[in-house]
Amino acid sequence: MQVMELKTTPEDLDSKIYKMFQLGARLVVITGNDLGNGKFEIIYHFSKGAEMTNIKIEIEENRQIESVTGLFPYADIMESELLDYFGIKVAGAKPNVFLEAGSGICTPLRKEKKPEEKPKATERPKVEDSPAKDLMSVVDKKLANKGIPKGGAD
Amino acid sequence: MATGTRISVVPLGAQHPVLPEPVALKLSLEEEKVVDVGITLGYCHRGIEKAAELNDFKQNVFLCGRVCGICSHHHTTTYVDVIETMMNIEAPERARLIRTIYSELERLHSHTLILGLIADAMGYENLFMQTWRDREIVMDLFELMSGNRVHYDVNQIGGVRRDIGYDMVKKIDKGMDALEGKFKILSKSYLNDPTFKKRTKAIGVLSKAEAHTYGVVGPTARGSDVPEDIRATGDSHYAAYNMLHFTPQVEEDGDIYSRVKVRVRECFQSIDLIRQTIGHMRDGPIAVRVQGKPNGEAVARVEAPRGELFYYAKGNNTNNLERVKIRTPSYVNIPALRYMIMGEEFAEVPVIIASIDPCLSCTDR
Amino acid sequence: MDWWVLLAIQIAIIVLAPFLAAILLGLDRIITARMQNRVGPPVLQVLYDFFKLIGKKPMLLNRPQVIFAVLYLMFVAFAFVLFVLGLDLIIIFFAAAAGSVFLAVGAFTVRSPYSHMGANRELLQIAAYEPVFLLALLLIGIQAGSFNVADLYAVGDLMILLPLVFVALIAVLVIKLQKSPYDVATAHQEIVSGPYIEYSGPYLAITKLGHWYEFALMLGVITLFFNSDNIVVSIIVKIALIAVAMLVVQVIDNVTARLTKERMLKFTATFGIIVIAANYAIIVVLQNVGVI
Amino acid sequence: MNAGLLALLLVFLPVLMGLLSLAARKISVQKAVVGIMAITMVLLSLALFWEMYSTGADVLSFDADEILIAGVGIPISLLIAALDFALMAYFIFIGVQYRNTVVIIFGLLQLIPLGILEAMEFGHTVSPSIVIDYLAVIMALVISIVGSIIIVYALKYMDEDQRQARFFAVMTIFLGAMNGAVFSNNLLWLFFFWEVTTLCCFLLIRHERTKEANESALRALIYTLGGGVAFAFAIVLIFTQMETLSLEEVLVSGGIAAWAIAPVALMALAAFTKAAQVPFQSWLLGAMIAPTPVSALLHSSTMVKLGVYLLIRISPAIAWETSLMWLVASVGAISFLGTAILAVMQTNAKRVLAYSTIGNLGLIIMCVGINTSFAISAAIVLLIFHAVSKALLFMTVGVVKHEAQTLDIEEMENLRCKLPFVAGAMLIGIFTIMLPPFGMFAGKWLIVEAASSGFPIVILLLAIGSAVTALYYAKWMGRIMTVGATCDLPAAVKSKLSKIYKITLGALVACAIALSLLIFQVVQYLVNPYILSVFGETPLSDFEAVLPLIVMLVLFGGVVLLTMKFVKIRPDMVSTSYMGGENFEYKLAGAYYDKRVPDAGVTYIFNFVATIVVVAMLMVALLTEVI
Repeated sequence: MQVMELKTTPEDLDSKIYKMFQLGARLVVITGNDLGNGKFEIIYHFSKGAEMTNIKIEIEENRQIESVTGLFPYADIMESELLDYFGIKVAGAKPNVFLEAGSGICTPLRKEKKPEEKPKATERPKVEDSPAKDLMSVVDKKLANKGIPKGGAD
Repeated sequence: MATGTRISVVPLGAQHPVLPEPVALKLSLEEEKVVDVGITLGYCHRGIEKAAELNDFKQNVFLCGRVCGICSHHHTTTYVDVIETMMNIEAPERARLIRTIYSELERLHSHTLILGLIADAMGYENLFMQTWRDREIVMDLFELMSGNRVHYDVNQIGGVRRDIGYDMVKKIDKGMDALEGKFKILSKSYLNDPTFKKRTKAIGVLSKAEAHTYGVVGPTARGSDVPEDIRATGDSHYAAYNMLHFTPQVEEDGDIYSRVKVRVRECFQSIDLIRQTIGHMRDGPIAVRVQGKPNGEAVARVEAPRGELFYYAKGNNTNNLERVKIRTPSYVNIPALRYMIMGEEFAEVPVIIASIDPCLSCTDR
Repeated sequence: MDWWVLLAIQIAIIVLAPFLAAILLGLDRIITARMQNRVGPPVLQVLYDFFKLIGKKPMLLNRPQVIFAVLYLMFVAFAFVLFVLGLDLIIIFFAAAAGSVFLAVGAFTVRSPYSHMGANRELLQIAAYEPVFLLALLLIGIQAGSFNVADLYAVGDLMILLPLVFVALIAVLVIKLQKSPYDVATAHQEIVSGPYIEYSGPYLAITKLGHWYEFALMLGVITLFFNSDNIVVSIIVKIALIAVAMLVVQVIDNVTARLTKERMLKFTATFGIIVIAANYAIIVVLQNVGVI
Repeated sequence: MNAGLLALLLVFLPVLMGLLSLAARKISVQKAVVGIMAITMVLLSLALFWEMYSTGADVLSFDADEILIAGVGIPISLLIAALDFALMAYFIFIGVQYRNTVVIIFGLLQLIPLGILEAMEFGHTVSPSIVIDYLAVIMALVISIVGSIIIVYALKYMDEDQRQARFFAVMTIFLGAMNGAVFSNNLLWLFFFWEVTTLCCFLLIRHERTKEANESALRALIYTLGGGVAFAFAIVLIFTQMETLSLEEVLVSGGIAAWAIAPVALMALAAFTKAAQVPFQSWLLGAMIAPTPVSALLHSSTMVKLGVYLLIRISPAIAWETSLMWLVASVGAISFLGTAILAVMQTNAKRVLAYSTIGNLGLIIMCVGINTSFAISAAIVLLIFHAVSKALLFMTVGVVKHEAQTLDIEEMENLRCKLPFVAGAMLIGIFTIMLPPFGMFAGKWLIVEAASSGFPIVILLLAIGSAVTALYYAKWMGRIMTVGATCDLPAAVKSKLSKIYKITLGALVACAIALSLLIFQVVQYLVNPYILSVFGETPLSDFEAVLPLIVMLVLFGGVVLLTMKFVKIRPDMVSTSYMGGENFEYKLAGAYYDKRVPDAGVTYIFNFVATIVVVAMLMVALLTEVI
């Protein structure tokens, strides 16, 4: 398996990802990684045939990154995971897909959290239309996807 | 005045007879037609990624086996593969062949399981029972080979922990003959039964373009005419697929029936692959010594029964890993599920769910 | 026969019939299990369940739920009583139909999505099989020249003249027994037993008893198809008819997946009505030719 | 008291009272007048029945020739003829006012034959002019009792209305006209009262004076005036062929005249329009725009009932021609099945009821088509039960609209909790119209028995239709019974209900239950005398046949009451419904199947088929004459 590493900046991320989209690559997953000192690494793993491309960015805590669901609609669940497990803010990502709202567990994959930094359960972003944990409603996604050509290269 | 805007909102899950594992689907129904779907995950969240950071990297093999009960061998294989890649270890050929036998047996056991569940989801109890009875052959082989029916834990970094003896090989061969005979009869029910066809044809369709758009993997993708099979991409130094002859099974229609057909044919393919593998078995070591500590980053992919299984690991030159990321096949198939369900009847929803073979404990880790 | 002996026999039938039906259902479970390579439960498992349910603590969602469960039981039981007393088939039919409707209404009374869906499907089922059932009974009545069950038991040749009606009744029996392919109302993989979902303990037992009465009534209608002056022959053939019907239903159950409610409606209505109409046409032709 | 006088009083008292109430300026006075009239009507109709019963006669005939106004004797025939022309003129005026040519044409089409007829028959007297038989008595009882209860109910319902005076005047005149039509033996009188009901119907639908109301009223007017045209031509044909205007004489003539079938077919057509059978049903659906008491009146005791009354009345004439019987039965059966399917798709309670009315009238018309003594008995029993149950249902729906501001069945959830009395009354209304122990079943059972004497296609339509009927009523019943657990606990809050509502609903509930319990007596004392006089036999005189029904009724009541008494609910027994372990507010929408089979499509198909049948009916009538 050939693996390509590609480091880029958050500003340049969009164009890189769009290139992958144009190539017809498949977004395998988005990996989040706590580098400590309030820095996070986000890796977008792409696959096309036997080749893999990892696009890596590094961001500061609290920096919001753009969503890629416009190009890869199934990335919403991955972005929600970033939000749930790391507290990385992704535009439009719905919270509490993996962790129950109000359960007190939040950002479990962060490293060396100091107790006072731990955000309280009540501070977590609320779902707009609770009581239902209305997470990934298809309809709005469908609307968001309109105008984007379906399918990849072939 | 007839009204068309009356919507019922109905849960399917988290606990529902058709779901083997908890996932909550919130279905908006117009009469019984699904017009919107919401999915909630995380009921089986066990923090395995976090636990993998806390354990020794060698212990993690057993931890990763616990991510999923059905495809535990594939999880350990992928983990072992990612570490071996990171540490530049090559497992001996016999170990790779043994891994292949386990993988393909596991595929048989997973596919027969879900085929039975698909039959059950549409109320075809008889077929379900028959399928699961024949699955026992595979389970018995596992027990024979590893002493366990579900979690075999034969992998270790640098090879496998248990050898397969000559007697076992013969028994596996016999088991494959028995299974093939029985499965030939069963496959007629899956492929030709008129009521089964009525419940599966042109239902839950995911076209080729949509399969690309939603990034599905495994039999779900291959049912939609996407010939994606990690075994066939030459990316298989973890196992012996480059020594075997096979082509990915692909169906064009993208409906439930296609997915079923792909799985049925893959079962026969797996039987064939096991026979080929047995033919390649030569004496030799089953493991190499592992020295040093993992450092750097690596990714690994394996074709699990449900599709591409992906691991990412990052080491920091200690016994503990910095990060292990597990991306299971259901993780990308479940979001696509929403698009398959949209516009279908409520009655078809359980069958559609079963048809992608969702594994929630994998997905939630 | 003295009138009190007759009365005693009738009362015995009325009281014991549902339990005999339950045992038959137990047998059905064993045979199904054997067809599926399983051992299956004991014959009396259905009854064990029933008595266990009766002993449970009553839990309910609201009162009408109970009212309609009892109404369901009472009306199907009453229909069966009328049948045993040998009264008018049409009244029996309507009493039983009312029972089924009460079951659906009972399912509507609770605020539960599955229960409501089940009730809607149950009503659709009623709309599917009721015309067929009613037409079958009408044809039986017209052929025998009387709608009184007592008179029908004196007619010997129904099976010969109305074989297709018997076939239509088996189609109804498949639905009534909640068997594949038309067990849409109680589909547990979809709507978790539908109308029964919110019943528990003794109230579930009530609905079960009602179901047995319904089943017994269906079997009673099937026994109408053969009568002979020789009582032993009569009874043996009647039992054989029931066995044949049950086996056919079982085989159908085991070789089919559940179909959707639309298919159920289309198939039952068209197949049942066409089959009965064909039977009627054949009779008319035969009568005109002068064969009968 | 003299039965003839009673009959005249039943006709003219409401008319006079109506005019009086219009004259009275004060609303309280009006209400008193209307109230007194209602009670008097009930008493008068009961007295009429008693008079018939005590004399033991099947038919009582009277001549009402003159009426004394201010000491001057005026022949009633002349008066009615004059009023009739005035009426026609008014219709044409309406046509001009609304610029509707169809109304004008229909008005003229009635005016011309009427003019010819009046010219031809001038001096011709019909004797007897008033015939009171048991059918007329049954109708009078239904009209007077159910109609009066509805009017009393309207006193409360229309409390805040601006045009109350007019409203009550028209309502009461409506009752008078209905009674007049029922008692008339003179075809011209019958026609006059027939047209008065058309006018009253128009005025009542128009009551709100909105654009929609005007349109609906005009549509109703067009349809029923069209029927009136058919009626007018039928009368002309009858008079030219048989030289008589006495309905009695026509019916006993046995169709000896050369052109006998044509007028019967035309009268059946008139009855179809009046009874809103498919394909003429759209006016009755449009009539839903009127206030609920109007709907109740139109659907239960007046208007549509006049159509089926006429058909039952001329049923001996329908039997003259077998193919006519077939076609009439088919129209009824098609209406029954079509409206049942359409009703399944509706969420609006009033529309469901409207379709159910058409369906039930279809049943009655089917009975008339089958035309055995059995079937006609069934038809009359159905007519009685339907009037009571339908009035009850409409009135409960009206109360729900007032108290809960909704007509939507979907929103009637929790009704049992909010308005227990109304929910109970509604439930009994549905039971009585649908389920075995009660009236409708008796009718259905009779039809099944009767239909088994032939008419296989009718049986088929009936079998499917009755199953579908159960579907939509059960859905409704379930919806009003759907409540959360808190409702059965003592702390539940219930709202108060006006006394007038309670009394009127209670009276109808009592009527419905009493009729069901006394179904055998009803048949024996009301229906059988008429059947005996027409057919010379009474198929329903066997108490044993009805006994299981009464047992079922008792069973039903017993189960409900005992369960209410003995099933005690404690908070610890109450559980929540299965939600798959989730906990969110969910919505429950019913199943209407209207996505698969669109409403308009079904209407179109059934209209198409029914139109063919109606045209065939007229053609058959013509062809039998020509050949």
